[in-house]
Amino acid sequence: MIRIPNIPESVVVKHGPKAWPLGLAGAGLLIFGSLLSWSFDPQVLGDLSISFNPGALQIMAIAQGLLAIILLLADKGPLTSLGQWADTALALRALATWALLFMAIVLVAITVEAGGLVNIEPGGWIAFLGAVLLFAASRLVLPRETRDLGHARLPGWAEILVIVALMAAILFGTAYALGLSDAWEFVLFLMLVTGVVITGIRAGFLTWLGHVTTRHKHVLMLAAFAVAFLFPFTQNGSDANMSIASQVLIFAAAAMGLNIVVGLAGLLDLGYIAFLGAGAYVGATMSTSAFATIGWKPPFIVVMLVGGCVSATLGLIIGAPTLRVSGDYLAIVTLGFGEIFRLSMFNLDGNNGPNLTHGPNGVPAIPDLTFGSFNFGDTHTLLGIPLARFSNYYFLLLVLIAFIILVFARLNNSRIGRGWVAIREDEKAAEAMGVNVFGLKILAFVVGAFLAGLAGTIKAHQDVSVTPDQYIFLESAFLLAAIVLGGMGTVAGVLIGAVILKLLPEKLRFFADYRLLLFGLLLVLMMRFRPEGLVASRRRQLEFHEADEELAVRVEGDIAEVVI
Amino acid sequence: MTVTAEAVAAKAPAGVPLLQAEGVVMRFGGLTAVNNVTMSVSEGEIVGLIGPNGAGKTTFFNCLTGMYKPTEGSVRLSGVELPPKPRAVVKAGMARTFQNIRLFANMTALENVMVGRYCRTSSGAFTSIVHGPKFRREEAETRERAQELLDFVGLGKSTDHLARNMPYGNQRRLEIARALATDPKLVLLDEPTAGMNPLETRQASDLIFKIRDSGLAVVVIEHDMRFIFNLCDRVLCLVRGETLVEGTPDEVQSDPRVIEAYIGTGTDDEDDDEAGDTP
Amino acid sequence: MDTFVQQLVNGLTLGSLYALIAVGYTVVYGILQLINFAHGEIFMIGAFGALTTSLVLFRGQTGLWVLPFMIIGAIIASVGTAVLMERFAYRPLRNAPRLAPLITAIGISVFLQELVRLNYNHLPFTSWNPFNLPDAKSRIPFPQIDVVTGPAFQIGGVTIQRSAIFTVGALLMCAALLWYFINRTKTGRGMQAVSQDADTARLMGINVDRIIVVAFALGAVLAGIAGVAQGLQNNNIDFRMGFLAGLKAFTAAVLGGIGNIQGAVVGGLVLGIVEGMATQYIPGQFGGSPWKDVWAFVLLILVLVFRPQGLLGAKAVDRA
Amino acid sequence: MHQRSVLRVGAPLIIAALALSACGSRSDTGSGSGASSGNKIAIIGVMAPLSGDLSALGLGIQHSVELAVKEANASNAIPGWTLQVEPKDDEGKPDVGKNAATAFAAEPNVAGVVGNLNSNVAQSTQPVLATAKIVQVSPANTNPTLTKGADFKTAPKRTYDTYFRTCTTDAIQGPFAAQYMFKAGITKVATIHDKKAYGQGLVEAFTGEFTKLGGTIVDAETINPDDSNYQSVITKIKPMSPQGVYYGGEYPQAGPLSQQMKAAGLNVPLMGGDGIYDPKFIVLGGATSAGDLATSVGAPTDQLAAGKKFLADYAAAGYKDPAAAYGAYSFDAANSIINALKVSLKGAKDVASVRQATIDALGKVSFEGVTGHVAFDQYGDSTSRVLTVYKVVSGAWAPVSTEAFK
Repeated sequence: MIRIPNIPESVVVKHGPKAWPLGLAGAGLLIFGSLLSWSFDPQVLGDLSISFNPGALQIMAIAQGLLAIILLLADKGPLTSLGQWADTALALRALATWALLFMAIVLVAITVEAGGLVNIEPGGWIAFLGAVLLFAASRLVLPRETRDLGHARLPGWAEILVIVALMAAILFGTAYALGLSDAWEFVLFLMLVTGVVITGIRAGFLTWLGHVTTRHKHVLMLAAFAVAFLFPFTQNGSDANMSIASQVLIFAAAAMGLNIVVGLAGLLDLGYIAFLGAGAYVGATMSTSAFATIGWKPPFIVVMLVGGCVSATLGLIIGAPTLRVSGDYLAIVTLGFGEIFRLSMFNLDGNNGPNLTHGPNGVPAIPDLTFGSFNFGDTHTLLGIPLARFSNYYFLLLVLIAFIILVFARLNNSRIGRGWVAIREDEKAAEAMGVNVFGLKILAFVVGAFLAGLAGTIKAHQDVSVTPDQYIFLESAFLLAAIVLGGMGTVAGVLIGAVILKLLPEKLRFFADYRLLLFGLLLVLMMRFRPEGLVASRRRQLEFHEADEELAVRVEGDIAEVVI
Repeated sequence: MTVTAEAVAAKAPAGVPLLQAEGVVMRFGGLTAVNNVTMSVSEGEIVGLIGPNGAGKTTFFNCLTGMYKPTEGSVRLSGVELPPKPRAVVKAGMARTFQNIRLFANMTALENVMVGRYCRTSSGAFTSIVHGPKFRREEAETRERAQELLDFVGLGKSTDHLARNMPYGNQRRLEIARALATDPKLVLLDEPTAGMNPLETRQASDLIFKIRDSGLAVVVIEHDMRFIFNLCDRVLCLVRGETLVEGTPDEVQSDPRVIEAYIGTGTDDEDDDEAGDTP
Repeated sequence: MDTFVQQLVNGLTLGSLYALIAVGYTVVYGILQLINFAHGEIFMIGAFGALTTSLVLFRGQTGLWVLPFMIIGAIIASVGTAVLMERFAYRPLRNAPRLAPLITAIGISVFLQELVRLNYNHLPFTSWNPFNLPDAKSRIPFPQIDVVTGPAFQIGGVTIQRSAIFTVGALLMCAALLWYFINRTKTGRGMQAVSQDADTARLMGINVDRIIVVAFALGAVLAGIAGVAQGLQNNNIDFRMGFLAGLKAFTAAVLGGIGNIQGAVVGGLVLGIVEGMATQYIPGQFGGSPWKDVWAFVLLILVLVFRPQGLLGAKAVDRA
Repeated sequence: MHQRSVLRVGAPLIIAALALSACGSRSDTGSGSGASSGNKIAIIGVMAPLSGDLSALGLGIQHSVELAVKEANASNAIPGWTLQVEPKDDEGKPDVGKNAATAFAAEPNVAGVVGNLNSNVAQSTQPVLATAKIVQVSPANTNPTLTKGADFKTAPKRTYDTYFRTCTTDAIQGPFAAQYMFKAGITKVATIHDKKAYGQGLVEAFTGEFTKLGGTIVDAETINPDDSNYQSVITKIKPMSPQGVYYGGEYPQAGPLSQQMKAAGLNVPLMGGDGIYDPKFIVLGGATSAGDLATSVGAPTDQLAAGKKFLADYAAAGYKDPAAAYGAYSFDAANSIINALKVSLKGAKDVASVRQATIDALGKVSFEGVTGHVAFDQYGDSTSRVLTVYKVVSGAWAPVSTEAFK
């Protein structure tokens, strides 16, 4: 987030009254400019060259302008009833900053893509000027006292409607973003979303939303799953995005399992990918692939359970040293186990040890799953929309994720979850209070490993082949990063982290080579500035900010661990 | 209102003291921190443990509660020998507080006490996930009991406060509530009034009496002589890891050796043995 | 017998390398109780520093006199990286929960690898490469030095490579200098004081921040020398070389007793010999070089579980 | 192109989405203008590692395909059609490769795909493209199971009829090397491989032929490709005093292995397959690599007239990255697809409807490529059996003999 120093008080007082008209003018210009043509070149950025027929980016700019007008009118004008709840001044500042940034990048994009500043038509300049004016105005608006949003209530049906609308927006936003093939458009769309979200945070809308969602937790859950369920139907039979989406789900499932170990029990596991790998190898070697090495071919549901149990057994073995070692040492032990797993899979090829895994070549040609007459490889048509291979796996994985979330949330809100928190807080005291420290740690490993094993068996079929180099240390680090980035111990955080880490590289191909570099940098910066992650569990946030008394007081009201 | 456990373990045979520590020796390398200390506590008794800094009081506590494995000697509760494992000790009916408060700082008061119920509940992972009948029953019981204990120690209104945000005195009370949540027959309090003002100290002694009155035995480590002599039925004075005197408050108070120990050794040991808490 | 001696020599050479790197883990751990997971990358950067020195200043020269310059180049690169890393990544996290520095270390590790891989031979987003440095995306040959990398010595049936002599010699010299530094200099004694009790040392007027920087730098010096040694021995370096070497060196440090400098040296040598012997003497399907890393990690886990204080450590370790 | 479908479903549900529908239709008209002179578009996809440590090879593949397509468009090879190249990065990873393949499968204009570089990536992309009936020609996969199935030695069975390759498999190179070594008077050989399909396959094929000829394999070892120090393996081999070492694997390991072998006093030639036939091998192997041997498929590119022309054209096209090891094969792979499209696209109204015809036509192509004669057998493997042995002479690979494998 860019911080812009505040304008001196005297200037604000002197020019404050001008802010409102100036802001309206800016927003108006932004909208008007966006209706005009931005670029002479119709080839770039999805054609922005036709006046009064705005392209996608222009619509985004108009949306920002409209939002700014709403905020201005809430500050002074017909919408003041809204203004007494929302912190319009702060929101406007955020919005204006991002709008300005948005327009600046648009101009850069046109310049770069079309080759030269000359390609920008007056419309582009007008919109940019509007953004500048809006920005200037926003710096002059004075913040006001607002009422506590905890008391802001709408009728129940309206609140539910808000949740549904929000979920629908997420659904179509995601589908739209995935459909963008141009990296500039994608980045600009992300900027729009970020800008709007930050505006929402500043306005207090998200706080209010937090209250609303706690009031209607089940609606939120249902809506979220409905959205996830509906997603394949927006793809119109194309499997390209579903392939990515199903990978995100597998990654998220594994990350969620790891979150039990790291986020809840507070044990750092650097070899977690081995559990996913164990499941995948079980799935592969017990499949009907010609390369499978195990003769027993039970129904898939049995294979899943076997995979889960094999993983859980490994988890038990890896967890056993927790009796003796803890902290960093444990992390290294798990790292060692991860390497042992990978090397063993690499070596068990008949040359060095029994032939179980075909060594580095892995087990390829794993057939698609079939449940009865339902073959996951086929395209099925539902409601007139064809759903191809990856959509089928997507639905299966969605069920798995739902199950994992259930396990995660329920364990967290039980006696066991309290035990884990106690261990994280003060292991010695927890033990002195009769908490079964060792047992709970082992349990975390076993449950986490079991869930990853389940995901692994599906991954084997979804991926068609299983090879040892899919289960290297870097993958464990990625899983961990998803948790760290999203927020330890929260479900939403992990989902967001998984989406960011798996989706962005696919969409931002021009970063391809710098991806890992940025990933490393991101980890360092996150630990430095926001160690609790984007969606922080309240308690985790406190743990990472031991000295922050203010935060502790602020958080006290809603500590009752809302995991969603 | 009662805080006693509902028949946690079989009642001790008549005549056998509740807690019996015999010949407890604790050596760290060449240093003998506790040397052949014997102590017994009967039901409903409040026993004080005094001694100058570094006398081995907290180390002795750690030996009793299984945090340390005594080099020699045995600890029996209701006649049953306790293994040197904190969890087993708590389960058998002995709970403690810490000299420097060790609450779960980022949990609320209620959650802290609920953790204390851990060893008296047994819902496993499965029933927790499916919200089986056992889970629901135990969860409701745990919550109810925890609230009851908060009321008992006078924190009924701080249920949802974070432990780290609570005032010092209340943290001490919360720690006691957490210990009581394990349904003990005996609680060990390590300097429950350290750093308290006279008013808080009086409230603390009221609370200890209240605990005793509900049928529990209490062992207290304290520096505040007046507090201890008012409170205790019996006092044990440790000096350099050994028992110097044992007797009624009056006896101990008037024993010249105790006075000498306090005056004579007051300066040579600055560190209390809490530092050795995590070896 | 010849084979046994030969594997012993191989093991000692490998072990010396591990030992040189392991000292870095141990010194930092002794003072900060921090596992500097990114130390392996310091070793890698050292090797690249030496390579750069040789290519930029002495391209084509193979005389022995180049070697000291290469070592100096390696040390400058590795120490510079280590000090920057301490200052900007670890220092702000001094009081954070222990998870934070460990994740930071993973981040640094990935970052440094990628930085070398992508930007070794040009500045970011440009193709400016004035010294015509090679592309670091795959293995790069390491410069050969006449006396140090010539044909091997043959003693009976045992082959002793010149680079092996260099590696073992470097370890001996470094160990001696390190001993002198720790026990005979003011800074060294300051380090000992800080590792005993940082707060007390601070009260005694010791600049703890400076000591920590010195610890990082000290580890980096040895890692830089190890980088040169590995380059001379394997004849090639790549941006990935730090990960496995770092992990093995950490194993060595734990094996010897982390926090204990003699332990790191002994641990390194033991680990190297175990690897050599495991390749030769573990019979059946689970023997041979494919499994030697597995045995090394099994050894690590066994040591951590059954003797967490390591071979030479006396104090029980309980770090949460 | 997805955004339109999104909106078709979404519009009834969210009024706001109406606004987006405008841009949905606009961008479609926009992209149509990319084609010139009313020709229809057929896309040839490229799947290769375009980033990461294998990107040098991957970019060579991409540019060689681009060159082939550029030449085809220039000569109007398929009347009424314009070919386009669409590269997608597989990062050398199976799951990323699968995403790329799925994206190709979703595009109706994709006529064929050149790729992948790595056999294990191809294992993941094969079924995806096969389901969509898109032909795939790999310039670099040498794993026999890709074409002949799990029991390729005993019961070969075509796995996916959409999959072809222009390079040869390990089953030919290994015996060819064995024959050469045996003829050169080397009868005691130690083998080492990196356990990957390529290396292991080479060594197995080599061993079979070599022992059949009467030679002895004195020791068989494996290494871990992540390692860079092979001292322990060399120590095991040396007492067996082999006259040569056959290595199955690639140059990043083979170069240092050669150097370390010689430094340890094992002064015998190291021989390998086309995986080590790369200038980098010599750079890594140092001066002592002189005398090391490698086999490679086809006659030397710079000796065939067509090969010389390819290299000259490639240089003239001014691509930033060199053609690298698989450039020539990729060029031939692209041309084999183009040749097949010449047959199948004739009179076709769109690409998607003639995919089966393209598969059939590709099986029958036969032309002189830059690596020699290009044609495929019933499994989809290249029929080219001409191989060349190269030797390191004064710091460069020099061809010593070119023969057809019998």
